[in-house]
Amino acid sequence: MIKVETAKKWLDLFIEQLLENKVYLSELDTAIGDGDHGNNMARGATALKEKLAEKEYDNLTDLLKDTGMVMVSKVGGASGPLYGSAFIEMAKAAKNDEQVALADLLQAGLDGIQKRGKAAQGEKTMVDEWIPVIEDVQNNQLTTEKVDEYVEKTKPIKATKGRASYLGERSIGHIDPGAASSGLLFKTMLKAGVADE
Amino acid sequence: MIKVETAKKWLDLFIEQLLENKVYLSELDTAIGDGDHGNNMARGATALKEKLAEKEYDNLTDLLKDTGMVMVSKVGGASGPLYGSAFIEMAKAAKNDEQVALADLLQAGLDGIQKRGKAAQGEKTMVDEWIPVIEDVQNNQLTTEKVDEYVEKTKPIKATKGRASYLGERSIGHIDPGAASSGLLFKTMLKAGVADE
Amino acid sequence: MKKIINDPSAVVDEMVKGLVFAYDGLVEQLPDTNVVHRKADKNGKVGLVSGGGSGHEPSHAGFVGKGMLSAAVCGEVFTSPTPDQILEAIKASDEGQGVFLVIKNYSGDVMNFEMAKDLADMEDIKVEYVVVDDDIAVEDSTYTAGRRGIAGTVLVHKILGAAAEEGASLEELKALGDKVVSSLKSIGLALSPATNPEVGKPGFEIGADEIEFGVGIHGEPGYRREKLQPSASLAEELVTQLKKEFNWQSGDSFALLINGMGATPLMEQFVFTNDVHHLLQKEELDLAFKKVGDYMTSIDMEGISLTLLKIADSKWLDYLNAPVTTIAW
Amino acid sequence: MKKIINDPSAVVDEMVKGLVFAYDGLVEQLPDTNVVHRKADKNGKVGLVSGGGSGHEPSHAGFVGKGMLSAAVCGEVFTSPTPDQILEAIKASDEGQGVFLVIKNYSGDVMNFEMAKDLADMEDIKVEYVVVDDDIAVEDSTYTAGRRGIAGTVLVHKILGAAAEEGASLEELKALGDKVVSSLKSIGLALSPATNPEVGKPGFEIGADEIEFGVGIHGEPGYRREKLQPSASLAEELVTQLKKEFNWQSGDSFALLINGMGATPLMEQFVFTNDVHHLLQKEELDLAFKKVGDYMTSIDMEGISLTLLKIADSKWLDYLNAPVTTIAW
Ligand SMILES: Nc1ncnc2c1ncn2[C@@H]1O[C@H](COP(=O)(O)OP(=O)(O)O)[C@@H](O)[C@H]1O
Ligand SMILES: Nc1ncnc2c1ncn2[C@@H]1O[C@H](COP(=O)(O)OP(=O)(O)O)[C@@H](O)[C@H]1O
Ligand SMILES: [Mg+2]
Ligand SMILES: [Mg+2]
Ligand SMILES: [Mg+2]
Ligand SMILES: [Mg+2]
Repeated sequence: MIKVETAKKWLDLFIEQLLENKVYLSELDTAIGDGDHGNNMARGATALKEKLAEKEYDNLTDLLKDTGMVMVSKVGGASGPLYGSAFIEMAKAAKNDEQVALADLLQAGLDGIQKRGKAAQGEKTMVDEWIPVIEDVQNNQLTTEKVDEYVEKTKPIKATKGRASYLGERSIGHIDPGAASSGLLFKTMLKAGVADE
Repeated sequence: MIKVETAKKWLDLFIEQLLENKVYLSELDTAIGDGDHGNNMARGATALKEKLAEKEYDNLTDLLKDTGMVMVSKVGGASGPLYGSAFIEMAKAAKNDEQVALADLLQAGLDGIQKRGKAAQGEKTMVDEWIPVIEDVQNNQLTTEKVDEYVEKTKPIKATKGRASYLGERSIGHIDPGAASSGLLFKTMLKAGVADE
Repeated sequence: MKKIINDPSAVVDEMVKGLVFAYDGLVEQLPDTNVVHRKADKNGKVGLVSGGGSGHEPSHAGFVGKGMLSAAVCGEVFTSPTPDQILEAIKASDEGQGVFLVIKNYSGDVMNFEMAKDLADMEDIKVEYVVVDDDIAVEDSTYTAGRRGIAGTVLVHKILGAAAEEGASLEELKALGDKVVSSLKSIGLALSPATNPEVGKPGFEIGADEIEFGVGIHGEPGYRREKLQPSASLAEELVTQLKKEFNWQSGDSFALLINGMGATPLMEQFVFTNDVHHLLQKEELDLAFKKVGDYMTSIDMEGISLTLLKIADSKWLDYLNAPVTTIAW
Repeated sequence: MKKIINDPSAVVDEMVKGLVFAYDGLVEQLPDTNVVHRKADKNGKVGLVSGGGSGHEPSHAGFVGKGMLSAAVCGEVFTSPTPDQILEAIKASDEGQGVFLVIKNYSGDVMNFEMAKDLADMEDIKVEYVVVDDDIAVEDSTYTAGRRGIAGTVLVHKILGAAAEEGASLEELKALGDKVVSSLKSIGLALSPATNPEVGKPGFEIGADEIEFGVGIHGEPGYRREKLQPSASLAEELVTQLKKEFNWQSGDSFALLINGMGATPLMEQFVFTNDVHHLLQKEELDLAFKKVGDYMTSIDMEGISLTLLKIADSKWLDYLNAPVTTIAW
């Protein structure tokens, strides 16, 4: 069972990392998108920080749902509805099953992303980060190195979804910014110890 | 008496000089005006060249009048109506007195300029070229060097008429572009031998 | 970055406030949002809402008013607005007959507007939408997010706005919108990039003697770079691309929109218009409606776009010519 | 020089042709001139003619049409038009009651328009005129050519246009014009110079971190250079200068025009508008009419100007708000 305190720690670390990597994420997005992914996520992170400071959470569902709502209403762009849907679907999964396993929780999040964005694996989006990560979580094999490896693996892919798809072949050789921000999500998840529970 | 052939030669040389000095005159105007004096005069010169090629002139009046009309309708800006008025008034003087002396002819031109532009001597305009030139013509003392000297003498003047007046003190130290184009008018007058008749 | 702004991250907020102040007889700002809503009386017509990232002014807030949009949602610069703000626009625009959304085809916009539609459904407001994808610079294949929505969007606002004002139902607007969008094609070019104030530097680099064909309104890459060339050659390239797409016949009727990208003066836009005129004259097209100016800009980008709308129904011309009360039409 | 043009010396010709083609329902070009004349029916009103050097688009051709100008004379770029062209505009605009000219105060413009008036007198057309000199950046003394005419000119077009449409006589227009001009003051600033296509290089040089207050619409030098600063400080400087001139009292009624210089995006214009709003709110002025956008540009200059017109007569507000059919009002 995922404790709400641990999840809270996870989100705090994620917020911290998003703010720290604002320029880096926007630079990745400048290469193959419109250069705002870092700003978008940082805007969400700042709002989420405020939101989470407002009250004490005693259950995972509320924490994830509020996170999802902040993402949806503050991030904007493509990543806002995608991260928003992910957290809202995770909140639903936590509500349906208080004992939900981490892999199932994340799978619910991925389903939210794919339902909203209709991207399959191999289209050079954050989906390419979530799929292998969830597999590793299932097999208890996820490490920080692997998270980074999956981010790196978006490089050779030719984008066929999102703004990067306009570049066609020229999108090859660049990391997908959404995969990189999801990488931060999963590394902070490991750091917070969410996977150990 | 000024022969129409000599006057025609004068205008041909003036046209040539205006076209040759287009960039130079505009550069002078860039320093203290809006940078178009050379273009304005060259536009007029080109049109005048065409006009004068159209017919044979057998009297001074028609030649000067057509020149004035072309100046008025092709040059634009401040210099168009000024040169236009000058030539139209000279045409009138030639009509009233077929034997008109050069100094009187030029004085009529100057009167046209001053009536239209209301500039007195010392306001840093073409008037500062015309006044001493006419005096020299009267005394049979005009030389190319003197024409140039009067152009040069507009440098220290602070402009109080025309666009250069917006610069106030900062107009000091620059040649007045209209005085410079009038300098070309008077040097070509000497070269054509108008003053010798 | 040399701009008349204060805090770069407050640009959209301050801009919306400035706009609403300047045109307070015409529009109002919905509380706690960057939604610009018209003040015109409600008479039970279908609401018409558009919006997207900011930086395309006068789009979309400049087209809010009687005869065009009910509301425009202003996202952050070049960033789709969020569903909660779009929902507020929908709620304010609903006069009982539902609300129609005009969305430009970008992943972010489509997702955020769709989420807003889901939220509106839960509040029992009927919502339909059309996704504008007029930019033929992009290949229309399953390997891209599809064609982008650019300047032609403004003609969609105008036609649907007039139809809505006339009492068209939500279903009629949907049918009309789909038909207009399928008859609408645009293509642009850029001489220089836009600088997003929040980013602080130009969106791409381009040589002092280069132009790029097909650049998007957020600086998305185009299809070809070439040396700078006379306006007549630029016009020829864009007209040729449109001709390939439309396969027009002499006598076909079109609406023409020539759009400046923000920093291109009207002087150049009209010179270009003159060149387009000569080319389309040779094609013997009937240009039944024409408009030139800044309608869908890209902040301070230098460039121009050319839009043609094949007039499939003469009623469209009436809609294009119908009077409006907006800031910028 | 990176511009969408063909032959630099043909820019005005091609621009006028492009404009007239695009808006052929509204305006026509007088044969062998660069005069843009409206197509509206003649009903015996006084004709209203303006014009000047080109490069200030949409001024003045964009304001030709019912309710505003009868005709606009488009000179070469930044160069006053010639008397023969102005005369053609006067002749085409005369409906039997004479023609009123709106001239911006530049030596060249004044001389050419006055010559045209002389020519019109010889053809028995009664002509009166007003010279607009709203630019307070210039000292108003006998040691200059007087204050320049800038963006405020457009408000003069609008008010006189509405009055003429309403049937005001030539004498009434003269009295009204003089009164409006004496109540009208503007001031601008530039971030970057304009490039006249015929000259081929920028009109002045300015550092990447500098702005200049008081620059004229042909790049005439301003009164002070400073480091780039936030929009709110820029607004404060311009408002302070206007306040000194007007010596206004709280409650005084004004029309406000914020004008972009050509390459300054609406985004920045509205941010600046928001700052001006706050400053004028503190002064407790009654801003009875407001307008923001590109009205009197300087080709591709980056910059902005602020115009205030003290409303001496509430009729002026009716005139400002009266409907028009023009390209750009
Ligand atoms: N359809 C999609 N499905 C999944 N992820 C997507 C999709 N479209 C875009 N993304 C992700 O969103 C990221 C870009 O987000 P962001 O820059 O914030 O939004 P925008 O593209 O609207 O500017 C991409 O790097 C990609 O990972
Ligand atoms: N009121 C005036 N009287 C006499 N000459 C004048 C007057 N105003 C301007 N000029 C002359 O005109 C010249 C500028 O001409 P030009 O650049 O062609 O016109 P503009 O100033 O309209 O751009 C000045 O250098 C000056 O000699
Ligand atoms: Mg992005
Ligand atoms: Mg000049
Ligand atoms: Mg974006
Ligand atoms: Mg000039």
